Parts: sequence; C-alpha cells; structure tokens
Amino acid sequence: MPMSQLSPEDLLRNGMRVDGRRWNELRPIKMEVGVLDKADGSAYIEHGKNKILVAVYGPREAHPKHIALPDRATIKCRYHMAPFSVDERKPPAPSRREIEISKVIREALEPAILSEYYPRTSIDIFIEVLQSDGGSRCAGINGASLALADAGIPMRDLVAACAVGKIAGQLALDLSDVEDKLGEADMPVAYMPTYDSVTLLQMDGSFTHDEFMAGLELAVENCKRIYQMQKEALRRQYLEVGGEGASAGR
Amino acid sequence: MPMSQLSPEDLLRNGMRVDGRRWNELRPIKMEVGVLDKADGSAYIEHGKNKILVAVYGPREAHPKHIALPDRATIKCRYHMAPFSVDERKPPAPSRREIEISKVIREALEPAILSEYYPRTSIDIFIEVLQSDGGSRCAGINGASLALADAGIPMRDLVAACAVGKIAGQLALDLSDVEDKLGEADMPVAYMPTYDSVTLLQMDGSFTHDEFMAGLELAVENCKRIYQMQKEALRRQYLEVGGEGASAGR
Amino acid sequence: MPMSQLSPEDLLRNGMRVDGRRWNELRPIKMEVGVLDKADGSAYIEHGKNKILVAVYGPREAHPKHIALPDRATIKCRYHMAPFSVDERKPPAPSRREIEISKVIREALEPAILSEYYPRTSIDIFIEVLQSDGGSRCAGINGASLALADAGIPMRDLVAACAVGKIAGQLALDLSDVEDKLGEADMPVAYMPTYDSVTLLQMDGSFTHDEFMAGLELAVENCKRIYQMQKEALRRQYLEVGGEGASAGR
Amino acid sequence: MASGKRLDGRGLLDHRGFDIRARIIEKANGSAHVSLGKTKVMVGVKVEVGKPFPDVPDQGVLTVNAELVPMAYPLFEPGPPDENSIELARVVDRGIRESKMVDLKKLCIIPNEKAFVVFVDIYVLDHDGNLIDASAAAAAAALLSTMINKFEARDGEVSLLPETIPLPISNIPVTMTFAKIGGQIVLDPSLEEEQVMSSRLTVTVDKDGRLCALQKGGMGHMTIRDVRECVKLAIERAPQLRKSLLEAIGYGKD
Amino acid sequence: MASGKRLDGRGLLDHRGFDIRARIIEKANGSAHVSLGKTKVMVGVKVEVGKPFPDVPDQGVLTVNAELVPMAYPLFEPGPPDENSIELARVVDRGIRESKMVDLKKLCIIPNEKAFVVFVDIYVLDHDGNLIDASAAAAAAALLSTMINKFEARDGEVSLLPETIPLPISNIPVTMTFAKIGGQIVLDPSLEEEQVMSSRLTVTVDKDGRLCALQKGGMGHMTIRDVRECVKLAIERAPQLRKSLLEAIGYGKD
Amino acid sequence: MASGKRLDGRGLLDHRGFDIRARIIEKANGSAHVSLGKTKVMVGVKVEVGKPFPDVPDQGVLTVNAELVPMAYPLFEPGPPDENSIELARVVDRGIRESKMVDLKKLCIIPNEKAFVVFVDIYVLDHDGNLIDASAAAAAAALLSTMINKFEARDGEVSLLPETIPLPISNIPVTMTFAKIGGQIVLDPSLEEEQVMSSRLTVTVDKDGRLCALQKGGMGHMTIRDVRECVKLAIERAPQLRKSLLEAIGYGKD
Repeated sequence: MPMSQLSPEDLLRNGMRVDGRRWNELRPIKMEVGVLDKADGSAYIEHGKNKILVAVYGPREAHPKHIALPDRATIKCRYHMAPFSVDERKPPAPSRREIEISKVIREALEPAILSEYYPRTSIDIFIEVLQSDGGSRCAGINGASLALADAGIPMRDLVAACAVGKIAGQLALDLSDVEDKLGEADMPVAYMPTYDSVTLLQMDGSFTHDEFMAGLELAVENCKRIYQMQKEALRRQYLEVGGEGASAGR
Repeated sequence: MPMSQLSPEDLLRNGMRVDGRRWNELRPIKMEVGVLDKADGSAYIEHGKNKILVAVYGPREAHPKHIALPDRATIKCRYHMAPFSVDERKPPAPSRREIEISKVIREALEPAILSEYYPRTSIDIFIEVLQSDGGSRCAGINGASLALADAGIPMRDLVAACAVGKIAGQLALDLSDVEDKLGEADMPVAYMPTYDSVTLLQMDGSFTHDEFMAGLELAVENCKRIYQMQKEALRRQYLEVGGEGASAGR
Repeated sequence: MPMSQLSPEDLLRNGMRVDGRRWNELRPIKMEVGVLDKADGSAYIEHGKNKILVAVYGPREAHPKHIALPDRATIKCRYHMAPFSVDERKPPAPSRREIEISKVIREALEPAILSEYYPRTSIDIFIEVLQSDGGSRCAGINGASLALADAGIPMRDLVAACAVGKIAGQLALDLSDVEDKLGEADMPVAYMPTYDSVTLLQMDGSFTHDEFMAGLELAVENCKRIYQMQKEALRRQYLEVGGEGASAGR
Repeated sequence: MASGKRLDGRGLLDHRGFDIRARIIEKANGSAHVSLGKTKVMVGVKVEVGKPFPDVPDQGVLTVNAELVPMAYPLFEPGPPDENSIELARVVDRGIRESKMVDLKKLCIIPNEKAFVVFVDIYVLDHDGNLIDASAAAAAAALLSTMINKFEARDGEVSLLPETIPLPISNIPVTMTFAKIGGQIVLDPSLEEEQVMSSRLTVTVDKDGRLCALQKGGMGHMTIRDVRECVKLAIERAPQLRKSLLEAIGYGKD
Repeated sequence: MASGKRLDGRGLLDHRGFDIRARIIEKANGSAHVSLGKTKVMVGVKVEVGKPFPDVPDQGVLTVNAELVPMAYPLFEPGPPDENSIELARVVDRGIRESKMVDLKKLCIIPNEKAFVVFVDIYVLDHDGNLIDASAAAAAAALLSTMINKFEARDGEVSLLPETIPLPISNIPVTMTFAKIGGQIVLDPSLEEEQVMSSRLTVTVDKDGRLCALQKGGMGHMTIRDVRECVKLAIERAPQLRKSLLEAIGYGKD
Repeated sequence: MASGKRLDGRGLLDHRGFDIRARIIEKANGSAHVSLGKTKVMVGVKVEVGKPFPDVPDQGVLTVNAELVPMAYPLFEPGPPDENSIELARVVDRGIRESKMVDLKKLCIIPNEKAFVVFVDIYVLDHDGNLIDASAAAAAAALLSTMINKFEARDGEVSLLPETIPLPISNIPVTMTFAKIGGQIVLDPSLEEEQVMSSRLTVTVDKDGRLCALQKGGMGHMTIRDVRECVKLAIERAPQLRKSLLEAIGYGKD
C-alpha cells in the first residue's frame, strides 16, 4: 500500500521521482513482435509495469456486413483491461473509460492506416492490458502500431505515443499510476514523425500556456525516441526471418 | 416537500384543488409546432408543469429491414423521461412503465395514421418528457399528433387526450402528479372526435359504474377542447409560413 | 426447513434414504406426450418432485438466418427454470448454470437426432422446469426425447438419462436435491441403448475408480429402464390415436 | 360471425371457461395452472422477507412479472421482457393492486425495515389468445392458494415459524377482455380472433362491482358506445365468473 | 472556404454564439437549455444525498452522463450509451472536474458516510454540430443555476431543510472546439463541417487562463503547429466567451 | 491417423506438454501463463475481502470466470460470456472446488460477516485447442503462486497487514481431455482435431487418484467402453502430469 502513504510532495525529491527516474526520463520499454499464432499480426509491449498484448485481424470480411464502407476499410479497436490488471479487480464488462479509450486509440491509429486500399473490409485491433500502471493507452498505441505492421497492413507511418504530466509543480515525462493519481496534470500524445502531427491528444489537470508548450515539445521528442524503438523491434523481427519491411507483413 | 405534508382530504377544499383549479378545469396548455431542425416533424407542449418535446421521423426506410411490413408503414414509438424530469433522478434506461406507455401511445396514434400509404417504411415517434407532472402520456399524445401533422404524415384525424380522475371522493379533470398519487383513480383517455372513438383508454383505482360514465363524458368533452387547441396550433404554424394544411407538411 | 436440520449422515439410515428409497431405487416417474397445442412436439414429465415441460419446434426456418447450416439442421436448446421452481425465487434471466446445462443437454440430444435430414433448418428444444428437485437435467433430457419424437423428428434412438451419486459414503441412484447438496458426488448420465453410448456425462464430487465403474453401470442399467418407460409413453400416446410410431409424428 | 356464431362455435359473449388447478408447485407459497381453451398459464407465488419501499414503509411489497416463454408460441423469443410481457404483467398487477386484493398492510413485519415481498410470476405455457384474462385468473387463484409463514420479530431480527397461514386477502378482482372484430364485440378472444381484431378492451371489476382497471389495446380505435357496452357487460358478468373461479379452487371451503 | 468564409457565412474563427436559458426545469436543482446555431442541448442537474467514494471520503460526488436521444438526429439510436455519448460526457466531465468548478469538499456531509451526489445529465435534443461545446456550456450554466438544500446532520442522520443555497462554485471553465478542414482551422464546427473535417481539437480553459482539458477527435491527424495555434486561440478567446455565458444567465446579478 | 500418428506428429496419447510461467502479474495475488502447443492462457488471481455466502457462513468464496477475448481466435467476439466461456469456467471451477484444492474454511475471517473472496480470472489469449486443460493448469499454477495478506480482525473491522502468506492449498487437481476422432481416442486435442472430433471427455483427478470432475462435450456420443478407457488413462497419467506442473512452477521449493 505505498500510495496511501504518499503525498503529492513525495513524488519529486531532489529531482528524483518515486521510481528513481529524472523528470525527463522514460520508463524501461520492451517490445516484441509476432507473439500470437491466430492473429494476423501481434505485439507484446512492456512499458514500466504495463504489460500489454495487441492483436490485429484483417483486412477481413466486415462483420456485421452493414459496417462495411464502400471506399475504405472499417477500423475497429477494442482497448480492454484484464480483471487482474489493476489493484482492485475490474469487472470484465467494458467500463466507460475503456470505451472512450478504445475510440481515441482508434482515432490515433486511423490516420496512419492506408485504409483506402481495402474497401469493404474490416481491420480489427484488440488491445489487452494484462497489467496496467499509468500510460497504458500510449503503450497500447505503440504496441498496436507494431501489430498492424506485423499484420502487413500498409501504413503511412508508425504511430508512437507517450505522455507528459506535472508532478509537484514540475513537468515530468511518462507518469506512472501513482504519479498520475497524485500529480496535477497528464497529457497523452500520439505522434507521427513523418507528418509532425499528433493523432491523439488528451489532457486533464492544469497547465499554463507555457507548461503546455514545453510539455508538448517534451512529448514529441520522446515519441521520436519510441518511434526508433518500434523500428528496431520490427527490424529485429523481420531480419531474423529474412528481412521483410515493416509494412510487408507475412 | 409539499406532498409529504398533504393528505388525500387536502386535495379538495371548498371545491378548490391544490393548484387552485375547479374539478372540471384543465391546467394551462401551450403548444408549439416545428421546433426542431433535424426531425421531419416536431412539437413542444407544456401542460401544467409537464414539458414535453416530440419528434417524428418518417416515412423512412425501415431499420432493421425485417420490421418492414408489406402493406403499411411500421409505427414505432418511444416515450422516454429525461433523468431530471421527476423528483428523484430517473436512471436513463427505459423502465417497465416507460415501455408500457410507449406501447399504449403507439396504439393510441396508429388508428389515426394512414399507414397504408407508405408500405415497407417506418414512422418513428420520439416523445421526450423533460419535466413530468402527472398526465404526461396524454400530453405526449397531444404533442405527437402535432408532430405527425408537422411531418406531413397523412392522418384520419388528430388524436387528443386528457385524463379524468377521482380525488377526495369526487371526479376531477386532468390530475397533477400529487393528485394522482394521493387520489383514488386515474383514467387517461385518447380520443378521435371524427370517429367518436377512444384510441387509448386506461384506468386504475376505483370507479363505480356511474362515476365511470360521467368520467368518460368529461374526458371526451375536454379532449374536444384540446383538439381545438391542436388545430389552432397547426393553423398558427402554417398560416405564418404560408397556409399549408395540417397533413401537408413542409 | 428440513435441510438445515439434516447432516450428511442422516441421508442413509439402515440402508434407507430420507424419502424412504433404497440405494438403487429411482423416484416415481410420470411421462405424458403431446401436452401442448402450439408446439410441434411436447412432453410433460414428473420425476420425484421435478415437474418439467418440454416443447419442440421444428424443423423450421432457421432464425436468424446466419445460424443455418448447409448440411444439417441447427439444434438449439434452452433449459430454463421458472422463478418459482426452487426454494428461493430465481430471477428470470438465465444463470450461468442454466446456460451450461442448456449446452450439455443440446450435446446430449444431438447425437440422437438425424439432423442431416433437414439442412438449413432449425430444431428448437425448450425445457421449462416448473419445479426442480435434483436431477432436473436428466428429467429434462428424458422429456426432450419424447417431445422430439412427438414432433416427428427422425431419431437414431431415444436418449434416456439418470444420475448416480454418493451419499454417506455409499453409491446411490437418482439423488434428490437434499441428497445432492449434502452428498459427496453426483454423476448425471445420458445414454443411447442402441449404441451403448453416453451422450451426456458429467460428474462432480469424489469417486474412486471402483466407485466410478460401479456407478456408471448402475446409471446405464437404470437409463435402460427409463428408456422402456419412454417407449411405453409414446406407445400410449400413439396407440390411442391410431398406432403411429415414435418418429412418425402427427 | 354475422350469424352471431364464432369460428369455434361460441356465441359472441361466450367465455371459454377456466379450468383451474391450484397448489401444484409444492416449493412455491402458492400456485395455479389455468387453461382457457387451449391457452395455458401457470402462476407461482413466492413470499420472501425483504425491505418495504421507503415511500410506504408500513406495507409489504407486491411484484408481478410475466414471461412469455418461447415454448408457448413460435414467435415468442427468449430474452428480457418485451413490451407484450410487460404490458401483461402490469395489467394483471393493476387489477390486483387497485382492487386491494392483497392486504399489504398486514405484510409489514417491522416498519421501514422488514416486510414480506410477494413475487407473482406469470408463466405463459401455451398461447391460444386472451393471455390477460388467463393470467389474471391464474394470479388470483395462486394468491388465494398462497400460504405464508408465521413469524417472530425480535430486536429487528425476524424468524419464520414452521406454521403457515393464508395470505391476507381483502378483495377478489375479476378480469374480462373484449375484442372488436368487424362490427362486433366478442368476449374472451381466441388467438385467431386476436389476429383480426381491431382493438380490445380489458375490464377488471372488484367484488363490489366497481371498476379497478381498464386497458385498451390493439391498433384500432373503439367507439365510445362500444366502450360503454363492454364496461356494462363486464360489471354484469363479474359475479358469475368470480363464483366459478372460487368454486374451481374450492376457496372458502377449507 | 478558400475566401475565408464558411458555408453558413461565418468567418473561420466566428462562433455561432450561445443562446442560453437557465432554470427551466423546476423539478431539477439546476437546468439550462443551450442553442448553438441549430444545435440544442438541455442539461438538468439533480442533487441527492448519497455516499462518498471510499478513496475520497471527504468529498461530494459529481457524475456526468450524456444521452444522444434518437429525436436529435436520424442516426442516433435508443439504447445504452455508445462511444460518442460516453466521450461527450467524459470530456464535459473533465472540464468541470479538472477546473475544480464545483467545490466537492463543501459537498461532504458526514465524511465516509454521507455526501451530496451531483448528477449532471446532458440531453442532446437537436444535432447541428459541435455537441461538446454546446453541452459544456449547458452543463456550466446548469451548475451555476443549481440550488441545493441546507441540511442538518445529527447522529449520522441527515435531514434536508427547505431553505436552499447555491451550489458551491470555485471556477468557471470554458470549452472551445476547433476543426481542421482542408488546410484551415475553424472554430465551432457545424454538422456539415464535422462531416468533412479531418480532425478536431477541444480545449477547455479555466478562469485563470490555464488549460484544464484537451481532446483530439476525428479520423485524421493535426500538425503540431495547428495544435499550438488552437490552444493559443482558445486561451485568448476564453474570457470573452465566459463573459457572454455569465451575462446570458445573469450570473452574479442575483 | 490410422498409423497411430497425428497430424502434428504426436502419438495418440501424447500430450503437448505445458510451458508454465507463474507470478508474472505483480498487481495480482497470483498469476500464471500457460502455453499448451500454440494455445496460450493467462490466469490472474485477485483476493479481496468480502462477505461469505449465507449458506456457508464459515467459508471464503471462490469464483472462476473465463473470457475468450476476441484477440485469441477470429470467431471469438466481444460481449458477455457465451456458453463456451461459461462451460470452460464452470469445468475449471468444479475441478478446483470438488478436489477441495483451496481450503475455503481457512479463508473465513469473521463468520457471516467477512471472508476472503478469491477471483480466478481465466484469459484465453491464443486458441489452438484444448482450452480446458490449458486453463485448468493455468488456474492451478496461479492459485499455487497466490499470496494473501495476513490480517487483524477487531470489533468486526478487518485490517490487512503488509505481510503475506501462501493461499491455503489442500489438494492439487489435474485435468485431462480426450477426444474421439474417427474410431480413435486422442489425448490433448489440438484445434484442428477439435474441429473433426465427434466428442470429448474431460477428466479431473485429485492427488489421491480420485475423480473429482467429468465433462463430456461435443455433438457426438461416446461408447461406455471408451469412457471407461479414458477414465482409466487419466487416473494413470495424473501423477506424472501433476509432477511436471509442480516442477515447472518450482512449487514446494521456496
């Protein structure tokens, strides 16, 4: 029960955060591509204590049929937390939070997908959070980009995401759960480097205009770092099996 | 909290009801036609403290398709109360009461609609009770008749509705919520003057045969008065915009 | 409240069970065929205090269409308990237990049905438990076999079912509710004599290998007795109306 | 029907007659099975100890539920109650509640804290028309057959005693449904008649000949004249129907 | 739009302007009806006595719910809230919650036991685009109009007194949504504009000019440059919009 | 298969073997990930303080739930549990419950008032056949890895202490599923085999070689002779399978 004993001031002591990070440091990230058998594409991502599995099916026949679009693929996305992924058991039915996050993640990935190549089909993204520790929507997006590439879905770019927040009055990168709960602001950002564009942007808490400007820059800079890790993870996967590109699939 | 202090005997003092009405007096009624932009037809009605908005869509493609009928339009009706419309907040999901009322209102309006003109289509009636104060199903029917006319749905007649009840042992017209709860009977009636017919008739409480006969007559008489108000409201709306008839629509 | 006063040892006193039966004795069974008007086939069964009604519809058009199979009939089965069928009122929505039992009963009946005779259709089996007293899934299967035959569905064999359990350390046939709750094991078996095969087999509790072997034999032997009763019930029904066979229907 | 005869041979105002068997579900506090022609309805009554509603803290609770189980008719589907089963339950409920059939005040155990909750579950088994009247009769018969446990309340705890007494009954409503078919009014419509009727009117009459519930149904309208006629007929017929119902279950004899 | 004019004649950064009527539902503690162009939203606020959440035992509870009732738009369907209504409710909720608009600490009655629960129900009646801003404005106006009962707490029991006081308010957030259409940014998109926009950005600004909520929506992306521009514009425009909102409801006058 | 070899090269009674990793979800009290061929199942165990069931007031509560998440197989769909996930959960539940694997009596804190509630959540991640055996093994491994907090109960209030102890375990069931394909019996069917099998039989054996659960599945029948054979095989094989499971998670070593 460390949280109940912490106060907001404890989050930053001598420039050091609860888990020993500096203000502008990401948590350790581990990415693995092609981890499931049945899915067309998949990835597993660990981001701090977040453990997330992503599967992609498609392009496949849209089901039910009336969701098919004449000019592009229908993108569906489900962000879902396992009952055991959080401190208190979460009932299996999707919560309002999960439903909203499913929507914003879909809208974070759609700009990157060349969905017009596959009219009348459906591309389904399933994100299962096995353990959650703050920043799971960003980690889910990072994993989903990899799983889409692994499924061979043609993409304009990979989407990379991370959050910037504010703890004890200071900007801080990549908040953990306890930092998010005791902190003053959190701003998840998803970013496509090739377009210098955000595809997801949310924020809650309190930011001055200057804090926002600095925070956005910090987020973008670290999305770029994560983008490199994603490319590296894909390279690892595909060099091993014979050098196919990210969007070439299998 | 006036209700908790009232007893049934208080409902009628010197022939005067709690809100100052006589036994055979309607509450003030206000009708407005064509109040919404997206709906094909709409009306707003205030009846005492009841505030009700009605929208009609159709005739339009039946959805899902299997509800389409080969020889006439499918009429759908949803009577729904806003969470803030009653004393204690009502959860948004339709209650059993709302489901039954949706059915009897639909059956109150169907006899008036020339649904055989539009086979395979659907005519959808949405009644939203923004504030409820007794008699909302009758007020909803009055508003729905106007909204149907506003949508240009051809009708045999307008349907007009009001309730008759019994308070402190006496017949009384158009019960308010507190009168309904403390009273001894309530009988909502919907009526088509051209056919001298009821299209809705419900009753609960206790009526002798004589009380029923007198009550039915009182209800019919006042349905006729409301019918005149409906015609007047349509005339107002359509004379302003250039004199189209009730069933001519826009 | 007899249960709260009973202990497991009371279940068997001098070789006698609570309801006066010996260890290898079935409860009284009553079967009646063709008891409903609207259903294509029906049966009513009393087994001890179990009172169960079964209706069969079909072969009929599969609904919704996508459940239709190209090479055989789709078999659907619903085992459902009336709210008043058990000691404490059961809410009407199907429980997890009812959903599992519906599945295993369907799989107990499918092997007997010549479903390949009716491709693209649906055969629907509805089992309503009006009163439940232990062994209702077996009694439901017995009734469903009769109802299928009554509907004229061609079958490989009738399916007969009964359970064997363990009370006070001893094998016992056909446990009642109180015996099931206080006993040590229960094993429902459905059986097709012509094939010497089980079509349903479940068990929970604790059986040694030997107990299992003896229990299975006891179950099979009594399924055969029930099978004779089923044939007799069909003969009664059809001889009365003119001697049609079990699978000939009406 | 022009000749005053119906398809099944009945006269316009002939009732198919109830066949009633009560106390058939031993595990329920009360129960009844009613046949009305080929329509078959079962009602079970369960009485449990629960909490009174805050707005009537000194009364027991009565709740009526209806299931149109898919066994009963090819078009009935499993799932949560639809508008037809909800209307059926609510019309039967109003007949019972508004006639004050069950004396709910006597079902309060500790005001604000504990009260008997009476669950009336209607189970439609075979649908050959006029489910309302069959269900109302079955509910009435089941309630008349209902036994509840005596109890002891001490320090806010309730213990039920093994001895039982009848549910306190203070009225017996009778429900009759009329259908308008062509120009004619018929009593107790069969399924075939319901499929062609333009409207129906259900009238519930209490032991003193008062109306306690009305419900118009169906896609058509009904003239004021017809409404008056149905109500008059219902009030006239009620005593005879109540008598036959009570005789069928042997009420008042034991 | 190349000429800097929109289909409805507005300039790119012109707002349609709110038409606000507050305190129109007498049975609610607070209410407001907002028109934004042809978009119409009603918000009702109900305040009831409930239990505080275990993790914040000394605070009242605020809950925001939104219904896109089928009356409002041909494609809205009845049923449980879909992702659009949930997003709408949650974005409005964040604006209220993160700005600390309602002083929840003052809504605790007995810590751990009793607190006021504030239900904010958004009811979308006519959909002509930019539901978020219309709903946020209606929610703010409804909360500013909300009266709650004084109370007495004694021995763990709470009794509400007839006298009422305003809901304790400590901030007033303002919400603005921008859409990216073609290469342009427009403020307050209409329905037609939403149908062709590539993305939208919603910015909520509190009374001190701080951001308290952001939400990007839509299937497209938005350049960092555009994001910066929208946020800057929102912070500049907020005071004027707040002023017009308060004037419309006469806040602070009575 | 006539040659006694299966499509994937296994002999008829060869098991694919479990690959087990336990304690991988730090936020859960217990967890395990099991691979069985390409089938992958995760089980998490959460232990919370709740209320005992009224009919067993002196015992903790065990509840098993299974989700066939759509990630695992193209035909799995999101939504409430269907008959397959319910059967899976209930078969695993019976194996645990009937073998008395978890000593529920030791999980009661204050009789009638407080008890530990053990949530066993099965999460199927990749479906390549025989979900029952994979899930049962994962559930067993997760329970064996589960740690619960020590507690102090005083005046009806429970406080959990930081120190943890293992969940009290008194048996270890092992579950084996056989499928009938053509005329043959195979152990541990793959997905391809399940698609052509006529029936399956699941046998759970406890540490003393007793049967604690059986479940026949599938559209076909199974001869008495085959049933006897499967049960015999299961009892014979159980000790070895239990041993390998315990070794994989290092149970009893620490």
